[in-house]
Amino acid sequence: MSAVDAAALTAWVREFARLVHEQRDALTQLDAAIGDADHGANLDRGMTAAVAALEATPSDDPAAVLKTVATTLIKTVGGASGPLYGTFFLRAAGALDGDDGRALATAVRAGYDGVVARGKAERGDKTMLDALGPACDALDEALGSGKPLGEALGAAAEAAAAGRDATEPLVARKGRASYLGERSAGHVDPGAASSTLLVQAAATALAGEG
Amino acid sequence: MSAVDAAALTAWVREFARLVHEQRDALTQLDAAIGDADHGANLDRGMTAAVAALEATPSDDPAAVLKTVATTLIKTVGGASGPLYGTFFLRAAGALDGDDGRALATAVRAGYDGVVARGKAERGDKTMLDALGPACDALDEALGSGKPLGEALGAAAEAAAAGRDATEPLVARKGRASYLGERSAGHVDPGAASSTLLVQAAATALAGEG
Amino acid sequence: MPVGLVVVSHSRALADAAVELARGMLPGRELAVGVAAGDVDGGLGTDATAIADAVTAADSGDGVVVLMDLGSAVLSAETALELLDDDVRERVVLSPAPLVEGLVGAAVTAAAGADRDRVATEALRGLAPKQAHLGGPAGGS
Amino acid sequence: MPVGLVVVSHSRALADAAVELARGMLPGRELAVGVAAGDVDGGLGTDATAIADAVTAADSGDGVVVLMDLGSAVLSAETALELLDDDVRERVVLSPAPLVEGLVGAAVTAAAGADRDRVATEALRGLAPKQAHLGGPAGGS
Ligand SMILES: Nc1ncnc2c1ncn2[C@@H]1O[C@H](COP(=O)(O)OP(=O)(O)O)[C@@H](O)[C@H]1O
Ligand SMILES: Nc1ncnc2c1ncn2[C@@H]1O[C@H](COP(=O)(O)OP(=O)(O)O)[C@@H](O)[C@H]1O
Ligand SMILES: [Mg+2]
Ligand SMILES: [Mg+2]
Ligand SMILES: [Mg+2]
Ligand SMILES: [Mg+2]
Repeated sequence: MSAVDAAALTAWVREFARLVHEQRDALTQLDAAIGDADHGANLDRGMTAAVAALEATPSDDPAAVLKTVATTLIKTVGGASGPLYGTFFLRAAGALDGDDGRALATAVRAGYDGVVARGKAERGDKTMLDALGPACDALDEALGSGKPLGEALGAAAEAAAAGRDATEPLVARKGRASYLGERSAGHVDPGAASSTLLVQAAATALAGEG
Repeated sequence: MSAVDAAALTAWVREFARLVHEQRDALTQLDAAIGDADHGANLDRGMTAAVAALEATPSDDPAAVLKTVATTLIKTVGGASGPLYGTFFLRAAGALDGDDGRALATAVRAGYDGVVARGKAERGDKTMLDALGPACDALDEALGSGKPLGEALGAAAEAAAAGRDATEPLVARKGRASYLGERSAGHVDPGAASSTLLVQAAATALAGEG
Repeated sequence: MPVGLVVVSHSRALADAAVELARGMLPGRELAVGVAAGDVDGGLGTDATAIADAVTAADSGDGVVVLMDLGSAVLSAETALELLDDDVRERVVLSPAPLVEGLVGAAVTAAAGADRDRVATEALRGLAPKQAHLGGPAGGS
Repeated sequence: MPVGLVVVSHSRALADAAVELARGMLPGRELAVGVAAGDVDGGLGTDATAIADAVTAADSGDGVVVLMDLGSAVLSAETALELLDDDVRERVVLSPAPLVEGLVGAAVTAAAGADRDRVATEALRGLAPKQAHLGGPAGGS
């Protein structure tokens, strides 16, 4: 049976980068409605750099892969999503212990907790937490009930997408969009949309692992 | 008997400008010790411009003379002494009513009150008030006891100089020098020094008037 | 017309950069922010006549909120009030808000069409998110 | 050695101008202020790795007080703490003070040789003179 090793994590990162690049304009459109119209550009720049960094210094150490992504995003994204996704990957790297689905779930949960600690947002504040949180819960639940990783990640991706869609009516209470107050309602949060891509990328790239 | 008219006030302003220019480096030295080493340069620039403005648009209206000095100082001084001396001349212009010594004293008192209102300092805070305040008091007192204007202005100039000297041991509580806290003690306040020149200029230029 | 905003600073570069930052919060939305900064020669300093001109230009009848850096910028802004016409003066608020954080709060609120008192209130709240995030005014690392 | 200071801003121009203003309060006195501002391309943004580098460079053993503008600058500064060595991190204070007014207060105090807690306290007091002059946080014109 194959494993959630450095190669698998690298594949996940590459798939996320591919999706972000593909959805770049859509993400930026979402940010134009309630932010400063740069989320797609920010994250595409960051993930392109992350893939380049992994190619420049490939590693067999799964934690090192995640750490490289973290520092690259922190350095290159510029906006709020830089330190937030950076913290996600940094904490995930620190928590990664093992190469099975459980280890991945633990790492991802630590990453999520890191975003909570960093951004001090709660679910319902119309942020990336609204997609990442349900995804972590679904992943834990599916693995806990004995589902294989591929299936569990599929459930996580569905939960993320549902959480993303559910941000539409919400009023933003964190980040730049919160300056809009009530006028932020009626639009999907860009960070929730990109986080959904992150989980979907895992479902695609890691389906056969762990 | 001659009067405190536009020509007399212009002579006062010119004499003040001359003294400031002469003492420019000394004033800047004082400011170097407890400020940012620009008071002489600030005020010399301002008073040179004020004299030039009076030459460019001479006026027979005494209040207009003071108003021109006010707006020129406000525009050209740059530092705290700009709005403060500007307010002094602006309020003096507004209060000037008549051309005798009493009218001058009333105008100067209004100017002083304007500096108090603008800067919200008190006597003893190590500012220009420590020279201007005693000068106003001495002027009022001397005129009140029937002294001629020349003598009264002489007394005012002496009071200003004494007030200036008395700022040396004080700790600054207003303006830039207040950032130094206790370390502002042991130096004469530059604004008290320049204010003393203002009163001395009046004693010289207006001695024979009113 | 939105409430006018004027930034008063000793430094032209500081004022311009603060305005650029505030505009960055509002892509695609128009926001006029007046600047009166630097002394007559472009050095560090303030000029009450320039402030009065900027306030007059920024006022479209709904008033102006003025943000200042510190020290003599405040004195100059107050002196500028004396130079204004009475009707304009009554519509001006000199805000004790922090320059940068207050400007961002004020700009976002003004762009949303709020009235002068609301804009001034939001300017004063400009520090709140940073303080809340870092654990209050007494907060540390 | 004085306490180190670092200015974190979305805008390089804003940070540089704020530092210039603070230095203007201290003619003739040396004061090193680190700047970590702008994104990698010089646009508006922050970079936690640059902040971590600036903090490390500013620390001479007596610690560092970091002033930030707002929003993601705060997130990046916090993220920078995670990138620092443990011993340096313990000496860093992320200040909720207003960027410009706090920097001036901190700079004057640091230049006078005060310790880190004192510098951080004075940063927080940076708004006090303006608020007192204009009549408190609720004050108007
Ligand atoms: N405090 C926070 N906690 C969690 N997520 C946040 C927070 N602040 C912002 N975000 C997320 O970041 C996204 C915006 O990212 P981006 O546009 O790249 O940054 P910026 O707002 O600085 O331009 C938002 O859509 C939101 O999901
Ligand atoms: N609030 C105040 N009230 C009265 N006088 C003040 C006040 N603040 C500063 N001053 C005076 O201004 C002088 C400094 O003027 P100047 O050096 O031209 O301005 P700056 O301090 O802006 O460089 C001080 O010496 C003091 O006498
Ligand atoms: Mg954005
Ligand atoms: Mg942005
Ligand atoms: Mg000075
Ligand atoms: Mg000066």
